[in-house]
Amino acid sequence: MKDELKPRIVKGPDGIEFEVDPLRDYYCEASPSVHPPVYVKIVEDFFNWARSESLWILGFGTGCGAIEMRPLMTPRFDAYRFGVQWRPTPRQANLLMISGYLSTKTLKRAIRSYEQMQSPKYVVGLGSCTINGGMYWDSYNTIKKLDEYLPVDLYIVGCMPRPEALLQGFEDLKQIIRAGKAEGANQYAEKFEWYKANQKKVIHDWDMPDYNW
Amino acid sequence: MVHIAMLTGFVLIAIGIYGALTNRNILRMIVAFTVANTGVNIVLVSVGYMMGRTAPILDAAVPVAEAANRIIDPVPQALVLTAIVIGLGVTALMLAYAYRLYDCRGSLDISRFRDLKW
Amino acid sequence: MDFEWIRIPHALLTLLIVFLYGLLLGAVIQKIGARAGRRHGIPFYQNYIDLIKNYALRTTITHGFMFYLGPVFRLTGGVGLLLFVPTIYGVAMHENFSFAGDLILALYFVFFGSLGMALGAGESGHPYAAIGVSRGLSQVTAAELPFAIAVFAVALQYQTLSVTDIVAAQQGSVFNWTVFTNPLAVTAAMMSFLGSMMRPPFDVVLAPQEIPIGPPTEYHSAYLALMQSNRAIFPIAKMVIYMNLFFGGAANWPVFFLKVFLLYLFAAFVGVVFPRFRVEQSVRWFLVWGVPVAVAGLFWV
Amino acid sequence: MQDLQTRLAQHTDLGEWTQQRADLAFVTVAREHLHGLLRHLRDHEGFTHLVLLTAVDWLEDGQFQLTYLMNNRAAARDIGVRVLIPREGADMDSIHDLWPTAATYQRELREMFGIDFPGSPRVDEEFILEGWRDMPPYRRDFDTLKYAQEEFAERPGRVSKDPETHMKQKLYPDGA
Amino acid sequence: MVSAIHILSTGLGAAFLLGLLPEAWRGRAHLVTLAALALMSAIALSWVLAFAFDGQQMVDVFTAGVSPPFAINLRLGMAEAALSLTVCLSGLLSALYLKTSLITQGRRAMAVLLIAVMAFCGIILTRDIFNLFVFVELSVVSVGGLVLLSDDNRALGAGFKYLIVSQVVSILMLLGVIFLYHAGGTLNIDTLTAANAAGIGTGGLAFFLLLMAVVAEAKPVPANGWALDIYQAAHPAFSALFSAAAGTAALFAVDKVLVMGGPTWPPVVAGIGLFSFVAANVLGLSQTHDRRLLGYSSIAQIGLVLGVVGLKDVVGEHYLFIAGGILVAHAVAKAGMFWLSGLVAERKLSAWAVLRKNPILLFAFATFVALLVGLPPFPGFYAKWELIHALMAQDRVVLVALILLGALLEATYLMRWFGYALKRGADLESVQFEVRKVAVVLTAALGGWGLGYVWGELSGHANLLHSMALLFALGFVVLDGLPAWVKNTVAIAGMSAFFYVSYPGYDPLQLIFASIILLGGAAIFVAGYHERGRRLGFYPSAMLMYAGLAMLIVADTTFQFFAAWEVLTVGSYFLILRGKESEPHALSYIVFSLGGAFALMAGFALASGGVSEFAIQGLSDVAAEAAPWVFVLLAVGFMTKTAAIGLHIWLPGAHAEAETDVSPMVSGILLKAGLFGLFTLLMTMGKTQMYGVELTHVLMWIGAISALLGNLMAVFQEDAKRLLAYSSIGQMGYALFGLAMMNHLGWLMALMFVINHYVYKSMLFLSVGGVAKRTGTKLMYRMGGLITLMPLSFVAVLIGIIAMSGVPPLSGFGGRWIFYNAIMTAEYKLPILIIFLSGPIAFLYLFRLIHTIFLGQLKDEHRRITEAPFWIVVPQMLFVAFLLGFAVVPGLALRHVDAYIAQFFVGGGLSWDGLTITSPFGYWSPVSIMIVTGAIFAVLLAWLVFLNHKAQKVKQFNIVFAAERPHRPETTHFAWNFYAPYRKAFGFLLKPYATWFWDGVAGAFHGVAETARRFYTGDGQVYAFHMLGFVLVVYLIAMGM
Repeated sequence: MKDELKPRIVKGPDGIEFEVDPLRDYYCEASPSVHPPVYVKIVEDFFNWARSESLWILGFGTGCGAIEMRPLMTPRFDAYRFGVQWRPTPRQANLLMISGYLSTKTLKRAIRSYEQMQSPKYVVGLGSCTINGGMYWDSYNTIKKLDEYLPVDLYIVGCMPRPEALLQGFEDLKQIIRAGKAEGANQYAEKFEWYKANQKKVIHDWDMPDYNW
Repeated sequence: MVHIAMLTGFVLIAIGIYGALTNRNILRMIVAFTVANTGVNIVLVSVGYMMGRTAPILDAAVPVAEAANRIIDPVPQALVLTAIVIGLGVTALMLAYAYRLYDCRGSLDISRFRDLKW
Repeated sequence: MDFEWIRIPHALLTLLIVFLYGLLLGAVIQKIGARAGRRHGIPFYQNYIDLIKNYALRTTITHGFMFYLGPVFRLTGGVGLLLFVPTIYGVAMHENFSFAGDLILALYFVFFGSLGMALGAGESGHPYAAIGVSRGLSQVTAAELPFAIAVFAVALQYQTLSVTDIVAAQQGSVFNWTVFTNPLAVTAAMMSFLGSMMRPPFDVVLAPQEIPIGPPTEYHSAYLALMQSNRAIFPIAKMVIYMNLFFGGAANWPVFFLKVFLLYLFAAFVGVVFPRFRVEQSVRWFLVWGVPVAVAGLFWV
Repeated sequence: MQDLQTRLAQHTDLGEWTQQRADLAFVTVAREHLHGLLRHLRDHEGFTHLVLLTAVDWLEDGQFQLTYLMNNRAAARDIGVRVLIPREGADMDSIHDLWPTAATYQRELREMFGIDFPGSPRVDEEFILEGWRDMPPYRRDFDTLKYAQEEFAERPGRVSKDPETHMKQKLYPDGA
Repeated sequence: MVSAIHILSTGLGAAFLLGLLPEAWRGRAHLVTLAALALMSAIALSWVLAFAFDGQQMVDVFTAGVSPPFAINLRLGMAEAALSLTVCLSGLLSALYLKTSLITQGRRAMAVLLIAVMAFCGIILTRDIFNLFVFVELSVVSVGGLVLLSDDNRALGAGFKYLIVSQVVSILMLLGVIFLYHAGGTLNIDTLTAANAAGIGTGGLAFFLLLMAVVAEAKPVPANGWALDIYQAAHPAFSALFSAAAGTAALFAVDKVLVMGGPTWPPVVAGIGLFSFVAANVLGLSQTHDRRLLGYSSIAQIGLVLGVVGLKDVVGEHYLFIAGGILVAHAVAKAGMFWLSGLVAERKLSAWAVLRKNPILLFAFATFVALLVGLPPFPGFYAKWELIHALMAQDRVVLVALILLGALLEATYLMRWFGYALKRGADLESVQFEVRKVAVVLTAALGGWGLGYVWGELSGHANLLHSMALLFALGFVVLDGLPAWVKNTVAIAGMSAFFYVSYPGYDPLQLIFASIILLGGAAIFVAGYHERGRRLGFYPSAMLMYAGLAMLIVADTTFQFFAAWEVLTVGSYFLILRGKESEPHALSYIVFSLGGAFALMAGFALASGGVSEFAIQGLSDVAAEAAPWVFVLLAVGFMTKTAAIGLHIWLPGAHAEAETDVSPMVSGILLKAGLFGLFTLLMTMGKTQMYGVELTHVLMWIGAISALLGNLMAVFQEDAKRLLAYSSIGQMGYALFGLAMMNHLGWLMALMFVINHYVYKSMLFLSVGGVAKRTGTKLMYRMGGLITLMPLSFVAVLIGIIAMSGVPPLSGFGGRWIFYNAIMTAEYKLPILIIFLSGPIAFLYLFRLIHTIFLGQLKDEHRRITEAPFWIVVPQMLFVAFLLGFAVVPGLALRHVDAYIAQFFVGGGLSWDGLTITSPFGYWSPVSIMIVTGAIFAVLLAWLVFLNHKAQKVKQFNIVFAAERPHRPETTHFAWNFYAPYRKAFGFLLKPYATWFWDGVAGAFHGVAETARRFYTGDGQVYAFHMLGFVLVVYLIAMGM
């Protein structure tokens, strides 16, 4: 536990001392809940269509795949055509791209960012590293199976996948969303204990609340 | 005569003041002031003096009726007497001071008493 | 003065038109920007979809009361600004609620939304939000100055503060427009216009790469949707003022669409060409270039 | 570089001198001479830039080799100074007083090899790893494969091949 | 009636009687002494009463039964009687005070004391120059004796120096006497005057010597080193006597002697006196020893009276009133101060903090300081007013400037000292003061008030002590022992009642100001209920300020105006001084305020041409050549109060360091006094030109620059209250600007600012004060995230900043709207640009205020704090309600004012038709704005609530942080140096030029004082030499003239 997270005794302006427990006082402790589709089918379909046509990616590169994402913004590939945009803050993003190998240290950040996104939200794993470890299969510090830790909607294979593959991946993801099958966020909430256990197994210094709102 | 007296008086005043301003010793200063006072008194008397007249004592020699013409102006005389008395008083006080100053510091040097300033 | 209730549906109609046009215009302008970068850019209907998506998100969080009110303030500012100014000259239907106040009301109402938004962003507790507000407010002090002087010049020129009267004074010929009768003031005002449009070179407030989009960092879902709605309405409301003051206003919707588009394009054009200023650079720019021009415009009157 | 060696040899007890290239040489010294030699190189020989500080685990010899690589920008030369220290309870004198950046290298070595540098700033803080609980991972007796298998979930069905044999088979299927 | 000679004979007789008493009867001897002094006082008093009420004529007492020149005569008139009374009373009180010392020293000391008092009276009464010499010498001898009463053995040296100088003086005097006699043939002053002895032969020089001798007794600078040493070393009770009685006697002697000399000499005496006044006050600045400082002050005051004596012809009929006023005020105050110093153990100025242990002594100290500085309602105030007017009537502008400068310097060190006494020395142990001594001091203080009443009666103006408002305020001095809440209730009720009673008499302008002062003041007092205990000193000060303000707005004459101005200045000074860290700021406040007040006085005097009772309306008819100067002086005076830029440096500290509920008073209300003054000035004088420069144009620039720099400086403050204080500078700049536009709407805007600024600044100061109370800091970056803990304070600040920034729909917008309409007809355009620039800058600091305090990250140590005290929140909520109401119906207050202003300008008014307010240029409908905005807001809020009602409430660290998490609240709260980039752009404007300038001025004065006082080397011979040199130099100058 980091010093700044340990409970501490502070003295108020009136001279009375009391305890501040950062994890309790500074972070919301609520657990995520399941938000099933609530509208009638046609409305939900319409929304799913809108969601699929408006993929806002969190600008977060975890590995070498981050390099492969940049060309998507350039004239040659221009992913904006397909309703794909990058947002600088997880609050406004719906799609988390795990772009390549994920060290345990980065995993912690990825989890935090994922949890800060608003549902429905999607996770796409890029490249073999996220699927089975890829060339980092024997690394002491890299996870080998992303869906153990986050609910992955789609994997795009390759080492690394080319931008064309990514574009195709977006189209596939859109299909999934439109079909109403991209319920990763709900899956995460449902199997929250399981995910947390997996996460905590590899992240030894868990220094944040269980769910990062 | 009058002028000589008056001149003497002024010379004494000058000597007295000069002495009081240049001597560092308190007793010498007091003496110098006494000299100056004497000078003042002489001046006083000389101012009241009128050539050829007598002292302003009304007795058989000078009848009251003639007094106005025969005696010199009595007022300065009276003033001098008063002034001498007062001068004596002040001198006595200064001497008393000198005594206590010496008691206090063991010195009569006026420049030793400068702790109050500015 | 008697209030006619029909004004309310009329005003809503204006609002709806402007809202829809604003979303479209935003996308078109973005597309034009993309074309300058040799991309296709987003589809012209993309903003509608984004808006629907944001309304359709299932979860939200809140940081507190003011956080909640921030977007409400923001959109109220945009809608109010639009409705306090007559949109279409000479059409009673689209004079909105301009009876409530004159040009000054509009000028000061601009700040209503910004202030509320800044408060909401502050409540989020995010340092980037505060940094963004700090930058925005710093910049606006200098950016507003040439505009304020230009408005003063125009008001002096026409001896009125009523927007309708100012537009009326510009009718008849293109050369009656303020832009021809007092080009200096209009030049200065257009400089301010750049500063208020949140586009390069004056977009250090949002600075996506640096302080992830500044004030709205924590906003999402419906909050963001409200702010997007405002992004559609507010710039147009502002351009309506510019149009009315400097470019003869609009007597019908096609002219309105055209003038607003051209004004928007102007900002986009400059934005595409120039890189970003730091705060003190833009402050200096407005003071060194904007203010003298505006003062010259003032003495032109 | 020969002249450099000569000059250095005058005041320092130099060990083995390896001339790697015309502008790159390595020299081994005893740990007690290291500090003086580095200072001399920095202050008098123009090797002002500490390029890197790294370690090699000579597991079989029971030694760590520390390599201090320095660059003389004006003369476009590099020199590497090697120091051999015992592997057991490895520690070494800090050189952050010569180059403040060395503290960062030393933190890394502390974390990855377990070599201590007493007095180096923040040397005991985590550097790259977070919450590492095992043996320092760069030590050669650390079995990274075993660790990865125990620690991280695996997707079943993965086949891993030894790259050397695999590529040999692939390129020369007939075994030539 | 008992003959006046018995004043002397009683003293002399008692002194001889004491000699007959047995040595051991010390207590009884003391009683005899007291009885004698009391009898002397009684005789003097009976004569004073006779002169005052029975129309008694001046009497001559012939000692030998024959008339002069054959005998000595004494003369007793009103002046002689009053001064003798002063001397005898100070002797009596000193004797009482000295009880212990006198009894220890025995009857001889008592006899000497009696002789001294007798001698001083003799100096006053006698009409014979030799007799004068005798009394002077008697006083020298007795003073020489009494100096020895001191415990400080340095007094010995001082006494001896005195004797040395006295010897020189007596030589001069005797020579003068005898040659005058020689020239005039008589010793009687009146006969000598009639014979013009000073004009005959050596008579001129003789007269000069005599004059110098008596002037020397008045201790003129620089021939006065001996006197300072005596003041420093002698027993304080003796110093009291020496300062009060000896000074008084010497001055009267000069007055008597001077008539003999003809017209040559009065200017010389005036020069000596005024030089002493200014020089001694400069030198006083660097004094750290209390009694020596009092000595300097004493010399200065006597110098001033000496100057007045020299100016007798100039001041004419008011001579006695003026000279007497200053003299008795000085005598009472200085004696009182010396007595006080006897109660203080240590000699450094800050040691006077011990007086805090006894409110009576503190009250006395305040009284004495006020007496010396010449604050109302004390004699010095009336006297100074008449003096300045009399001088102005003769166009003696330089003298006026010198006197005011000297007075300001004196006020500086006295007020600084008072500040020390009130604020220095944190933990004082309890001290027991001797009741007898306290009684003596209190007698003097009450005497001061009595004199204030007498002088008020004599002044020919309305007696200030008859003013209801002032009496009500002074009543709180008496009530001060009651609990705070009682006094608070009385204050609120009193102010409301006062308003109710006075309400019908006000015109609309006065009504606006009166509402703010009285009702607004009462509203702020509501916050006072949160204070527990007695809150000593708060209510008298606050009520004094309010009394001054209430008197100000109804003042008809310049005198009433000025008196009210001084009263409110003093009250607010005490009020500001109450703050924890406010001592230096209160000092700079009072110095600037008094400087401004003196400018006002000079301006009024110049305007009236020296007529002391002058209607304010008369300002509109000031002669053309004087008008611009009057305008400048008055404007500067008023702008000191509104803290226009350059004169503003007192404000931030004074407002920021004041107590929580004092800040709103001094900011929200007090500043309006300056605006009221400016209103008055511009209403009466209107546009005025100086050398072709339109002065209102200059004011416009000053207003604009104040607005800009005030706002700009507010942006960079870390201290919340300082931020608000600087913002006040900016806001007052706006109001000044509006006034200086000299058009209808400009004035209306200024009035709107008066109302608005009161409301939102009071509210903000209260909220911020409440927050500071809870958090224990005023530094904004140490707060943060308090919105949930202090929601009501937040709402107040929110409404406040919306109103202040001028954003619709709140009332601030009305001000901006009127402003825009006003500038449409303004004659000058350039200053408007500055105003344009400063407008948005307000957003910067306002946002910062609310953000760094209430939004952002809550700190560890503040997690448990609660809403501000109830009674501090109540007035805030009142203000919130008012702001909302005023936003909707501004017409309620403004339309009457609008109509009122219409009488000053042709056209340009507003039309208040229905709900819409219409100007010649535009229109504005507050109700519609409120409704439309409210409706849109409500609809959108409902929409968002519908969408987001299930939002998860998260805590403060649940923010996106580039995938990291915040470290601590302190590092996450972006607050310190909030506008760093802005500083890069505008920082160059923020250099404290004004502070540097005033520091330079203050430094220069202190430097001169520090250097010049080394002139007094402490050597008796040097002092004697000074005396001779002084006489010589004066002679040369006089001959040169």
